Amino acid sequence: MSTNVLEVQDLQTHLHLRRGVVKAVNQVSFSIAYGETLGLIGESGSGKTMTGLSLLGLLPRPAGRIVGGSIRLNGRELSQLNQATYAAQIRGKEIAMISQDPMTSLNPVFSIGSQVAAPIRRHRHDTDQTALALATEELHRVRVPSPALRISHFPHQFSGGMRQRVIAAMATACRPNLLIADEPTSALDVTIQVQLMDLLDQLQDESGAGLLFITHDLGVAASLCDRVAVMYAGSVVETAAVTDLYAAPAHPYTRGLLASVPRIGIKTERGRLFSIPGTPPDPLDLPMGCAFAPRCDLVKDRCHRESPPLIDKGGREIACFEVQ
Amino acid sequence: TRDDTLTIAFAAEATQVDPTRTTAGVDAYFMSLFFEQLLSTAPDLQRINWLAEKWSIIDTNNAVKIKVKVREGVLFHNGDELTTEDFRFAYQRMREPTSGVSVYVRYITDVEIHNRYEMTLHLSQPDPTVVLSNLHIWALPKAYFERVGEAGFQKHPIGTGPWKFVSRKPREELIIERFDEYWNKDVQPGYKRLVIKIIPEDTTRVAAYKTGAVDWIDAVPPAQAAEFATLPNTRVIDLPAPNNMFLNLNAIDRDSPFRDPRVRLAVAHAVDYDAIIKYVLFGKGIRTAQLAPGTLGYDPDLAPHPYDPNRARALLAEAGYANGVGINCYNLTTPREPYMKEIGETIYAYLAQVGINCRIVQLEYGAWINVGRFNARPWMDGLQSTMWGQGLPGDPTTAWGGHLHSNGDGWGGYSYHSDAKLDARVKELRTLINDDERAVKIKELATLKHKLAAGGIPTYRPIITFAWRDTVDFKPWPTAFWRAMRQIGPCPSRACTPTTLPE
Amino acid sequence: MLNLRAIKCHFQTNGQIVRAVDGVNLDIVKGETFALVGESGCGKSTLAKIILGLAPITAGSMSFAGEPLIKFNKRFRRRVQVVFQDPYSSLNPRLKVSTILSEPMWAHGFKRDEVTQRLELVMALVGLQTNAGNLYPHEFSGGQRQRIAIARALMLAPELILLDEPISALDVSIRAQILNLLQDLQDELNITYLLIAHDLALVQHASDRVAVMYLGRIVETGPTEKIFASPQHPYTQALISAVPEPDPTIARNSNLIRGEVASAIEPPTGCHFHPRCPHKIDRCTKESPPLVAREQVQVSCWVIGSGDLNVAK
Amino acid sequence: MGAESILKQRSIFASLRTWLGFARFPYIAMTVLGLVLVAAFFGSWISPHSANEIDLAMRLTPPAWLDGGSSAHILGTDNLGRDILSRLIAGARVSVTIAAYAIILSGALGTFLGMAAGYFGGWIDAIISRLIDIQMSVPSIPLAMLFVAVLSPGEAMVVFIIVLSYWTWYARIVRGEVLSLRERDYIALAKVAGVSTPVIFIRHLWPNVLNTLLVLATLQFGSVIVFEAGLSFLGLGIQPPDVSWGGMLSDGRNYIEVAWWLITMPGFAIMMACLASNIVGDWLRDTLDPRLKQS
Amino acid sequence: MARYLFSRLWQGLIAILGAVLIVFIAQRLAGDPLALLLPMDASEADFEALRVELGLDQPLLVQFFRFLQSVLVGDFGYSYQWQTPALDLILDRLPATLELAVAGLLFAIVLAIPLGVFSALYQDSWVDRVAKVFAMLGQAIPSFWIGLLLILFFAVTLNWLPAYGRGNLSHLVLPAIALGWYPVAAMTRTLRSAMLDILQSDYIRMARSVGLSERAIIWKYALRNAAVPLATMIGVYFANMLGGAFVVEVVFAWPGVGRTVVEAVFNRDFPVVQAGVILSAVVFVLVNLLVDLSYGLIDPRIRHGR
Ligand SMILES: Nc1ncnc2c1ncn2[C@@H]1O[C@H](COP(=O)(O)OP(=O)(O)OP(=O)(O)O)[C@@H](O)[C@H]1O
Ligand SMILES: Nc1ncnc2c1ncn2[C@@H]1O[C@H](COP(=O)(O)OP(=O)(O)OP(=O)(O)O)[C@@H](O)[C@H]1O
Ligand SMILES: [Mg+2]
Ligand SMILES: [Mg+2]
Repeated sequence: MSTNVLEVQDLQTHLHLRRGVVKAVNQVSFSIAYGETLGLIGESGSGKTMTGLSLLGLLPRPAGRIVGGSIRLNGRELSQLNQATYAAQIRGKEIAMISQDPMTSLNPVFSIGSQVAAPIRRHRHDTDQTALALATEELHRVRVPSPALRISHFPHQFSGGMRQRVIAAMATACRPNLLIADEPTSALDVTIQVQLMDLLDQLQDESGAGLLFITHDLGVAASLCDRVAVMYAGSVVETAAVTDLYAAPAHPYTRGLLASVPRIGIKTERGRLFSIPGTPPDPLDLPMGCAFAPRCDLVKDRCHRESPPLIDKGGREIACFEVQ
Repeated sequence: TRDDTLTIAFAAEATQVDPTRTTAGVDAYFMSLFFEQLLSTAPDLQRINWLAEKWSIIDTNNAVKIKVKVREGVLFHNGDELTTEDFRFAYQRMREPTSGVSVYVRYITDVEIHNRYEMTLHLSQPDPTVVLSNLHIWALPKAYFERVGEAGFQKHPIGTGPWKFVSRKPREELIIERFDEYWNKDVQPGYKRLVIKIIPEDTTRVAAYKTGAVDWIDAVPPAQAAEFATLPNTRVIDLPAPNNMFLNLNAIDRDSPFRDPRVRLAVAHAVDYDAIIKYVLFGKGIRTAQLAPGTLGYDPDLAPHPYDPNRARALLAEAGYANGVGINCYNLTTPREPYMKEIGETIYAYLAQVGINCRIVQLEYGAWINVGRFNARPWMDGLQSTMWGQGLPGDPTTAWGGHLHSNGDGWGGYSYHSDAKLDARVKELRTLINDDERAVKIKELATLKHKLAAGGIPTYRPIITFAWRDTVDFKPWPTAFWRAMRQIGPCPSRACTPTTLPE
Repeated sequence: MLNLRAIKCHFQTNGQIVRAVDGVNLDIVKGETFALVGESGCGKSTLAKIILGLAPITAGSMSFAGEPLIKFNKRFRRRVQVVFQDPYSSLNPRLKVSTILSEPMWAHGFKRDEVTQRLELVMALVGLQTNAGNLYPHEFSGGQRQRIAIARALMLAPELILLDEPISALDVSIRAQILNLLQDLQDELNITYLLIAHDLALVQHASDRVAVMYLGRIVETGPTEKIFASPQHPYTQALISAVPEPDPTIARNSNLIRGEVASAIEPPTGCHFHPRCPHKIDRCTKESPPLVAREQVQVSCWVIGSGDLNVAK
Repeated sequence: MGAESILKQRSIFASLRTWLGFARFPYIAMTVLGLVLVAAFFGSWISPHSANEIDLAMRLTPPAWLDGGSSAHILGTDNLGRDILSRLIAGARVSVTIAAYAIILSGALGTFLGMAAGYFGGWIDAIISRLIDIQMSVPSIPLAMLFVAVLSPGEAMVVFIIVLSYWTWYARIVRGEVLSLRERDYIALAKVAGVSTPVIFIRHLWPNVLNTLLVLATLQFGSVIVFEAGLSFLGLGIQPPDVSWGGMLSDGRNYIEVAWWLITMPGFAIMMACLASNIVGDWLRDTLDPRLKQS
Repeated sequence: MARYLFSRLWQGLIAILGAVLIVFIAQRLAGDPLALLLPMDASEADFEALRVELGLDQPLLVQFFRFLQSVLVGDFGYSYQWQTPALDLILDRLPATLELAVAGLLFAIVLAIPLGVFSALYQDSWVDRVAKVFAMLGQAIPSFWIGLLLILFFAVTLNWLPAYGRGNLSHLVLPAIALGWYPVAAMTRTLRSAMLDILQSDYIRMARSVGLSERAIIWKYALRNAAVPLATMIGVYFANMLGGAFVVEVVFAWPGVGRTVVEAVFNRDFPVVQAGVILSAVVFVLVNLLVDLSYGLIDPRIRHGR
């Protein structure tokens, strides 16, 4: 049985900059079930982070705002919520986030203990003492060695991997139903990356929460996610179960992406990698129709005029006129 | 209680309380509160006996002797009785090289003590200035001084004056108390305590009076003098300063243009002092040629050099400066007299209009004294505008000895002039005792000096305005530029008026 | 072609010594792509800087094409060039692209028309339009900038090009383009590459031989195929197995090693890797193991040397 | 709602932004700066009166638009009847002259030391950095006091004091700039390509430093004007008969109750000159910095 | 931390030493000190005697060390003008200056913190515009002019507040505003840009993402991070105010250190000027040392010697 913890419908997020409007998230729809890990993959600037921040109501201010669509968490509409309610009832309690850079995501001037205890105090209204005790437990849970000692330490006394654990402890301290991990492993070395992925698996097993895992690393997505949504220029172009997607990518972009990545074990005979021609579009000046059309080898006239909707097709969703 | 204490404000402040160490006129502000001399000048500008009960000049064989009987029963603030020993002690201090006032006792060779109250001053030559300067020997407490030493005396000076020193914060305030055992009950202050605030800024001082923070101020800015006269419950008095706005010209340096009398006269004719008095000083000034009324040998017929820029230019051209001349102009200012800085600048601006171009050096008076004392006189080339006395009240001899005689043989010794003939005339005056003869000679010399514009050019005497509330009874004494504070007390009737002043 | 012997490079910062490179031997053969892999901070870039004469050597010697490399003279400068990771800071924002590209040749006193000729040739080689020369760097995308950076490196027709993570700053979909370009250039011009990367898949794809670095030292080196097929050093094994494969059917390898990379300021005694090594023996904590040839690969490990370690996975 | 409304909202304040120098080109600020320069260079031609011409009968005449004002003295006269407008113009000359000397000298000294420290590092850097530290821990006004007390005030002294207290601006910033430029990849690449050190200096370092210098100099212009005015206000700077805005303020103090224009006019001149130079400096900084231009 | 403090202390000492050296050099530029000490008609022998007594016949280096020695024990000689120890004269004025500096600083802080924070929070809002205008004007309007304008409006025209002198609290208002005027602008700008950086930082996003209230985030988290640049500013301006709020003290006839030194300059009263200059250097260094200490309290990275 799997009910959806999160349902996103036609989410549209715009950034109003001096130079123009960036349609960072463009009609994005997906859902996540309890205990499920949805991978959100796509290259830099494709709108992954903005999607995650839209869910948290933490778009950059004053530029960013949600201009359309709905975000439902356990059936509750979030897109119209005001900041105070968001802070008091959603963030940290229902949804939490592990961010990309462990080196900069902890406040350098507060002790680890007080930072981990902060959400506990906020959402469980505990006293400082009990919150600190609980924080120690949380650190223990994410396998920070000798947590009782470490709570009085400061971020700069921790290594990158350890900080990422602390952040995980902070994010999951109030057992949120949805965890967003925005490239949590990108800044880590591969040997540490494995450790963190193990930890994420463990945390999810314990809590049964949904996990939105944002990454641009196809390998990481493959080894951690249940389903994957591929983003390109602000839109989801394909969503599928992870095995299906890797076995038979349907959208031309997904196909190109998978083919262009070298893999260990498969030696491409000193040969060339497949490469997608052209460059990603300027986010300020997205082309009409399908954003991928200028680089696509299956492109037809229609692609330049209409943007293809995300259509369910045999258990996966694809946004392409040709493949459908 | 409030009636016991009066808070007043001075614009300027003494830097030195030891009368044998003074170098600047403002020092008299404080000295006159605590210390006294043998003679004094009364409000009517008459010389009166003070600490001396009587005195007389005894002339034997060219040498001059002055016999003095000191008043009996005069007490210092610590209760010691004043004796002739104290005068002798003061005399010796005044003779020391570090003294600033040795000029007054230059020709006194000895103070001979006969007993506690009688002494004789021995002079090496006749010197009328000794008398003219009120037998300028101060009553200093010898015993006290020897006990506390130089520094101790600076910290807590005592004298025989009507006020006792209580405390002092330089640049802030001086607190003094009435000396109840003061010998001269006639002029004993009415207040028990006087707090003297030092407020050099005109606006601040005026504000302090208006807000009631102080009840007496000196140097009301001329611009506001008229307004003060109309303030309710306020009395004002205009008192002519004993000083002149004085232009001192360096006529001794080899390359100084002022060696030429025509250039000096050009300076005298270039500036419109009447306009300055009228517009800048709001009439609070008296144009002077040389000496002021009340001075021995004052000549009402000697007219000031008229404002005549064309004449000034012509004189300059004659002297070979048709294209103008550049000089340093030292603007020596004190907060004692009003608007000195800008009047200096005004004068320099007038000079520029006839071709005498000033590079202005702004100096506080004290700074000038401190500037390079390597020679007998502070270094000054060019021209200097400053407040300078010409022997008022009394006699100009000491003053002329200071700035006309080439050796600076007189008060201050800041002479920038050298002319053997004039020197001889000054010398002659120094030994001439008879007042009538002196008056004639002074008149002659003043005329000569005026014609040559020698030894500096007097311009105008500022009129200082004092203001106080009508709850105060105040009678100004000429000592210390009228700030002696001898007769000051509460005025319960609010109808006390100051004694009328002499012209 | 390029030989490094016992190269050490220690930095002094705040009174502490950073052992960025701590005794490295390397031999690069003409025409090959030699890859240097290792985790962040292990000294890869420092090694590149040493080869370029941009960082001082604390100890050791280098030779290039048989001649000892003591002074970095103009002749050497022409033969070795570099492409850095960041295409933004590699190009002076105030200069036109043509100036940027010509500068190396001007420095070597080439004539004006020689430079113009070469410029056209090289721009064509890397796939830049001719009018690109009149533009400024900020008018280009990251991928194009990296093409410019490569073009610049090619201007002097070098024999060896150091590639310090040449594609890791680029968009995923662009990386293949640049990688292919580099390979094409090598085939065409017979250039030798020293490729620095931490992306193992890339290394496996693009290099002929590889050296694995750990905390300033090389722990294993040999032909790429050999090493990826049967890594011998425990660290190499862990590194390769930790790379997640873009294939959901392959289960993630659970972690082989624990802990994190130690600091280069106070590296562990003996074998630098011993605190994280699952096979460590006493000796590892005391003496640092030399690189020992085993078949085609060279490994620096006491345990393998004593035969105690079961090499096969 | 959305982008359009925001864009409209912006345009309402566009003029304010221009004023404050946040928009494209700071017209008003440039004009003010231009006026100051014109006054400085052509003052003797445009000045209605001579700056030191006194007319005691006309003293304290209010500005022309007030009761009692005179059209001969548009901004009124001071306590000696001198024309305030003419004095402002004369003051501009003094301010600009001093600023020019001070900027050139402190810029040259600071840049030289900063570049040396940044590029060579080592003991040279250590000594220069220490010098900067010392200079920065002696506040500049007391220092000025000391030198004025010892020597005598005047234009040269003001320049000397400004140079003494401002060279650290340049030295510190140029040093930092050179330090960071030195680490740029394109410098390393130039070295790798065999480009000689002088060429690296001229082609890669100097243009960046030059921009910084230009911005600093513009900003310093305003700062120097205020600093000089402060010194002159205290009587430690420009001495009469030379006219300075600070000196005018100081003279006007005594008449604050009867003639407000004596202190407002020179103060306004100081403010406008400084404001303009700050705005132009900010604008230059934004314009010259390609990074800022992009974002 | 100890190491850090030690190095700061060392730097401070060097700086003070530098200041003393500058003063020493300036003193020598003033000409023969004997000429200033001796009366006008002193003889050559008097000169010689005093020269030996004061050690002026010694090599310059020895003289410098003697000077340093006397500075260390606070002996700057007697004021020429007041015949009292120069340092006492300055120290007597310190309370007044301290009072004014504290008031000015409080004014600056109380205004700058909300202005800086709110203008960073609500970029381009009216608060931000006001803050920007304020920051611009603060830089362009010199403190002596703002002082005179304040007097003109609040004392002369409206007659609300006393303009001059020291007295009760109302006397403090105008000078404190004039003194705090520039620091408000500078601190607002520093705080604004620091807050902008901080509010965009990952750790603030992290704090938000766990649901901390906006109030706590701004006033507890972000402000603490902004405290380091703010403390630097506060330190610099406080030190400057203490070392001599010359202009403001002169404008408001405030009986403080600054005005005393200015007067001493006009009177060529070198000992007092020297004492004033060295005192302000020492205060500057001390206050900055305190600020450095406070960094340790604010930022653990510094505390742990990073
Ligand atoms: N603070 C911001 N200001 C302006 N534009 C922004 C900002 N943040 C993101 N954008 C733009 O929004 C678009 C989406 O950005 P987003 O950060 O969501 O991409 P991403 O997929 O997370 O990329 P990456 O893999 O680099 O993290 C991009 O075009 C980016 O340029
Ligand atoms: N100039 C320097 N001064 C001091 N330490 C340095 C310097 N340059 C590099 N290091 C240190 O030397 C070590 C190796 O750095 P290096 O840049 O060579 O690593 P890397 O392998 O290239 O890492 P990355 O993969 O992150 O680029 C690091 O610990 C680094 O901090
Ligand atoms: Mg992102
Ligand atoms: Mg590197």
